[in-house]
Amino acid sequence: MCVSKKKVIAKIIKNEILVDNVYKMVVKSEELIYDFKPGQFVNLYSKDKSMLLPRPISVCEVDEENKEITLVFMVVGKGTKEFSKLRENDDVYLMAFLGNGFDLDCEGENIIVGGGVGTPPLLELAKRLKGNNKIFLGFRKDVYLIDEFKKYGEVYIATEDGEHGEKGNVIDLMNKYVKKADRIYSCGPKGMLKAVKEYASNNNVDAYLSLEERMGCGFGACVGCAVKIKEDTDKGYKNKKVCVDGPVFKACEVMFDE
Amino acid sequence: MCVSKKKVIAKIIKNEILVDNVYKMVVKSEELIYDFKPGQFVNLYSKDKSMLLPRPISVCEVDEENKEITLVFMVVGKGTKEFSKLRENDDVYLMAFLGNGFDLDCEGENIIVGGGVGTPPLLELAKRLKGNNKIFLGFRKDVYLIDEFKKYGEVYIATEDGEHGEKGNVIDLMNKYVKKADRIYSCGPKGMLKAVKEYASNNNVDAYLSLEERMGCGFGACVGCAVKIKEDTDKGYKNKKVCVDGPVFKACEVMFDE
Amino acid sequence: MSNLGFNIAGVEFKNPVMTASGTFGSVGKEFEQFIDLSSLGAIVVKGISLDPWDGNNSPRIAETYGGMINSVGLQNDGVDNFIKNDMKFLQKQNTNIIVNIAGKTVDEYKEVARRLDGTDIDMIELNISCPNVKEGGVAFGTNALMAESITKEVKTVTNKPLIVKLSPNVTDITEIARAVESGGADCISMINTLIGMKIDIHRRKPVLFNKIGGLSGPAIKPVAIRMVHQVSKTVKIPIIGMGGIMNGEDAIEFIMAGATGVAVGTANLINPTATMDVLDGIKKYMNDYNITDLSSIRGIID
Amino acid sequence: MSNLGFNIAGVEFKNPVMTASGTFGSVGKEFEQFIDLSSLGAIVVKGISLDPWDGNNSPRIAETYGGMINSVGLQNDGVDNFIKNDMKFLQKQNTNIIVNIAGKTVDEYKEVARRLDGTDIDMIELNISCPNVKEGGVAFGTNALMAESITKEVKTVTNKPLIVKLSPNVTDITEIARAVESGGADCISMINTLIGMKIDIHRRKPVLFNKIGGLSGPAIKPVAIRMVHQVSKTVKIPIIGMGGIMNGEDAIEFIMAGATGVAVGTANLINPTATMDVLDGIKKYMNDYNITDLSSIRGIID
Ligand SMILES: Cc1cc2nc3c(=O)[nH]c(=O)nc-3n(C[C@H](O)[C@H](O)[C@H](O)COP(=O)(O)OP(=O)(O)OC[C@H]3O[C@@H](n4cnc5c(N)ncnc54)[C@H](O)[C@@H]3O)c2cc1C
Ligand SMILES: Cc1cc2nc3c(=O)[nH]c(=O)nc-3n(C[C@H](O)[C@H](O)[C@H](O)COP(=O)(O)OP(=O)(O)OC[C@H]3O[C@@H](n4cnc5c(N)ncnc54)[C@H](O)[C@@H]3O)c2cc1C
Ligand SMILES: Cc1cc2nc3c(=O)[nH]c(=O)nc-3n(C[C@H](O)[C@H](O)[C@H](O)COP(=O)(O)O)c2cc1C
Ligand SMILES: Cc1cc2nc3c(=O)[nH]c(=O)nc-3n(C[C@H](O)[C@H](O)[C@H](O)COP(=O)(O)O)c2cc1C
Ligand code: FES
Ligand code: FES
Repeated sequence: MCVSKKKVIAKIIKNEILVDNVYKMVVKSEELIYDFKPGQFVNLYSKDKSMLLPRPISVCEVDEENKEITLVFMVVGKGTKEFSKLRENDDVYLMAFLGNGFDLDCEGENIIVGGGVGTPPLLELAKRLKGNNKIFLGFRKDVYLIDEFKKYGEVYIATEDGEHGEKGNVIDLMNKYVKKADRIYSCGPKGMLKAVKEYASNNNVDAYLSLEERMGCGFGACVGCAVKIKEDTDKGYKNKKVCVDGPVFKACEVMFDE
Repeated sequence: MCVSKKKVIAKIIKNEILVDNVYKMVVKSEELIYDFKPGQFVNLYSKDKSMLLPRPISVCEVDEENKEITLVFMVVGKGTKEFSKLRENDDVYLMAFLGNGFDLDCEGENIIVGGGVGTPPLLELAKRLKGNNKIFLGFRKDVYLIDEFKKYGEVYIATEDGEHGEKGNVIDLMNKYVKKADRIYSCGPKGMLKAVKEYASNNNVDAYLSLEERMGCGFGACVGCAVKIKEDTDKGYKNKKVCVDGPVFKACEVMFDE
Repeated sequence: MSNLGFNIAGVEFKNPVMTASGTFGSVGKEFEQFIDLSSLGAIVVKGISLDPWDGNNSPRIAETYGGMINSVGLQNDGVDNFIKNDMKFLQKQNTNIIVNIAGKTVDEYKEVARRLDGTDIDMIELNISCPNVKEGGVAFGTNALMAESITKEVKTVTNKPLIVKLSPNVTDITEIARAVESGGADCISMINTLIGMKIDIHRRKPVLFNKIGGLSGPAIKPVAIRMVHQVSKTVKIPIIGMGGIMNGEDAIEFIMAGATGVAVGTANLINPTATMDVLDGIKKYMNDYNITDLSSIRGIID
Repeated sequence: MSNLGFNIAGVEFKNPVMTASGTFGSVGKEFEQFIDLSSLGAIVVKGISLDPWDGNNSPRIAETYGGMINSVGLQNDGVDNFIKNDMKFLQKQNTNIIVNIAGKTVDEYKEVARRLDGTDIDMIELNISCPNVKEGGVAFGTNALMAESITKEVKTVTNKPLIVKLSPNVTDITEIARAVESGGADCISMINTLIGMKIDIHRRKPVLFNKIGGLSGPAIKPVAIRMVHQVSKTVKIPIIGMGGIMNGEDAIEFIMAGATGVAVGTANLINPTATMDVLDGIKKYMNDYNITDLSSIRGIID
């Protein structure tokens, strides 16, 4: 048996509010195998037994030495609400590390594009990428993790009202500030990802998108998390699993349903 | 609206193990109306949302001044297991006070007969009864609450192996030690209650039994907790609700199904 | 001000929140101490038969994961006692009174309906779906022809608007719904309980004396929503939706699926203010989304 | 030593714990890292059709109270790819291999069965109960005549013992069970999912792209237990019971209701070692009660 994923009881080291409804939680588990790639996610499980399914949450940072994982999540429903109430020393069931993650083999000009709660998983990516990072972060209103991102590249911020950074969206900023790009890495709402895909194809840049889908298991067992990925079949695509074949896919192969 | 029962969030003051699997829990609520009769019970609600129904637990003692309720319960399943893990300052949803309780109007020779976890509700009864109490308590093996009972009457104990008190059952002891009896009050396993009923009828004593049945609500809404009680109908009985018409019934009216 | 009201077959409802028969005491007396009964859209009385019924032996209740099974078996004192003892209480409540009726034969159903016709109640709910008594009409509820004919028959003896309560234990609920509609039903209520069983593996016996019982509670909500949605696309008469409603959001789900009214069942047993919590939750949702009339979201799901 | 084994139609099972089709990856590869596959009574492969099927669009999964709804829709690469790519892996696992098959027509079912006949699998499970594809056989599973005839037809093209998987979305499951028995089924597996729906009241849309899906998980266990019990009293062929099994006690409940084997479904998705936990729980129960052979408690409920 090759054990790479594991369901464990992890301990909460810290759980703090970043901005309204957004929490930064640090969990620790000695049991996990810390063979991790940025873009991978974990499953968090609710203690309320009426909620059976895992909540997939991307890994924001990993401290392999201390065996700590940082997660940043937004409260949108019952599960995330429960997680927001976890306190230091509480336990949480967690499965890690899930999904494929981003490839780190590009040492040129890296363009990192995040939107909302799609930004946290890009932090560990920015940290580990070799080349030169330009980081574009879009938020509706409140911004977070900006100082952390600034450690790993030039950061450009877009918000809807321009209270933080510039008014507009990340694509506006990319059009303005990107001179050269070797690879784009992106995570965020579907609308943004579509725009990034278009930007990449217009500018002929290699791009990778991290997708979301509703999940039943998070590790490939239920085929619940299908996305259409271009492939040489009769129909020109194949249904792939976000949880194991993704969440990161080549932008040019992602077929967004219209 | 006449409010006599209430569902409240109570605070755990203390939760300690008495003997293997038996816990004594003290809960406090300022909100409750402490108009209480011995023999009444409370509903405890689980936090695990997969368990919807209340767990009925009899009141062992009430401290009306401090607004504290003592409950003694045995761990037999998932709900009581959860309650056994509650700690000081934890919250618990509770509805009180439910059921009819024992009448306290007899000032003669009171015979109190308890078996196993049927003994706790008799403690507050013994405390409040006016007359003279003889208290017979039967246990399988481990005994508890004995010192408390001793404050309110002469206590006779029966256990299966005789390690505590005398070997045998409470009926044996009653046959041996009861000289005069004006009323019997009993709570415990069905087999014991049947024997008490028989004893009472043989000796022509007024007796009251506290019954148990599976409940859906605990306050009369579901008609889930029916017991056959003798009444002047075509069939000679009527289905009554343990939760509001009981749990205390006249022994001579209880029809145990054979 | 947002409008929560509607009209079914000439009966005005001030809001959609009713009680599910059998989960609110016999006529609601047990709830007076917890809520203001006049705030309800309707009180739905526990199943009433011609003669008094004993119900089943205990245990009648088993808890299941996210739900419960009951085999109460329509214990009630019969229609005459109901009229004599309970009508006065109900008339004072300033809300609609709906009486759920059961019988062993078509004639018994008819006789109960006939005796209720002269009273001050607002509607009759025909329970042809109780899984707990062989004679409780479950055969009527699982056969379209019988469902149609009993509906027709009962309509002949009463002028009260008639709700027919459907069983979910059928292959095609739309078939039964069409049948009761063509039989003259003014409204459909659904769903009654799914048939379930629980075994006590330590005692090696079913938990319920009656072995099987009716499964209710949040566990069954997805089945109820699916069926309400199907039926609302099939018939023209209004639907009172129920099955696992615990809060206002659940109620909104039923309304979006096509229900006109909603009924709160099992939740009453656990939380005696459940009906009011559901009503508040509906109002909050309407407020959050600026909905002034529930009809603007009713049946909004294709 | 306690005996957990049994024999169905000539196939020896070392223990009763199998996987429920569709909840264990396609063939179980995803679980190799969590459990020792050879400890299973059988691996039941995800539904296989003649040609590759795409399945439904996402979202395919909705969580419900104590359960989940799925509308995966039998996404699979077709029988030939299965034989080419997966048989080798399965043959190495040292446990029984059961292949769940689906089709749009009787001929498609037959062709899948025929192609599997030459392989090294142990049994075929006929899925006539998938609620998620119009063509997934659900019509066969809700009509006794069709259920009997498809069973008969498939039996003509294969020598593998045939399990027929029943749908719970029927008025009378014993009628369908009798039909497939008389059609020649060697075993019945039950239950498939109940049809359910969930609405996202904020987006005002069904959560699932496909609107409706199959409800599974502990919420449905009481319905499954009731049906297994009913069917076990009706037919002579053995039953593989499933529906909400989360632990050993749940499995014992199915066995007491009359199941010979049990299958773990939804629990696998939440807890990848669920099958082994169920097996351990069964052993613990046997140990606690000094049961040396499961047959002594099988179907013990009247
Ligand atoms: C690969 C991946 C990575 C993610 N990373 C993050 C992250 O780092 N931070 C963060 O805040 N959120 C992240 N999400 C979204 C997060 O999973 C959901 O917000 C969360 O599951 C909602 O749970 P809930 O109980 O609060 O909401 P509810 O709406 O009550 O949940 C009901 C069900 O729907 C599912 N669900 C609801 N929204 C989503 C969604 N957007 N995606 C997938 N399933 C959903 C839940 O898991 C649950 O099964 C990620 C999603 C995926 C697929
Ligand atoms: C009026 C009354 C007073 C009681 N007082 C006490 C007391 O003071 N101390 C004490 O230890 N026990 C008491 N009991 C029994 C107690 O209610 C059960 O032991 C408890 O509900 C078991 O819950 P569980 O979740 O641990 O068990 P599970 O078996 O997991 O419970 C499953 C379901 O069965 C019900 N149930 C199980 N056993 C019983 C039972 N014996 N009576 C009623 N319902 C049951 C549960 O409430 C629940 O709905 C009383 C019961 C009644 C009816
Ligand atoms: C304890 C109990 C008793 C019931 N009695 C009746 C009844 O007398 N007549 C009836 O039509 N339905 C009866 N039902 C069914 C409910 O009215 C309702 O249809 C069902 O419980 C589903 O709703 P819920 O999940 O909100 O409880 C009863 C349900 C329960 C739980
Ligand atoms: C995600 C998922 C996929 C399923 N796919 C299939 C399938 O391909 N074929 C089949 O016969 N049943 C399928 N089922 C039904 C299960 O095999 C099982 O009958 C049902 O889920 C009840 O068991 P459970 O409650 O333990 O999950 C599927 C169930 C789920 C949850
Ligand atoms: S979530 Fe189950 S396969 Fe992806
Ligand atoms: S428990 Fe509901 S009426 Fe007694």
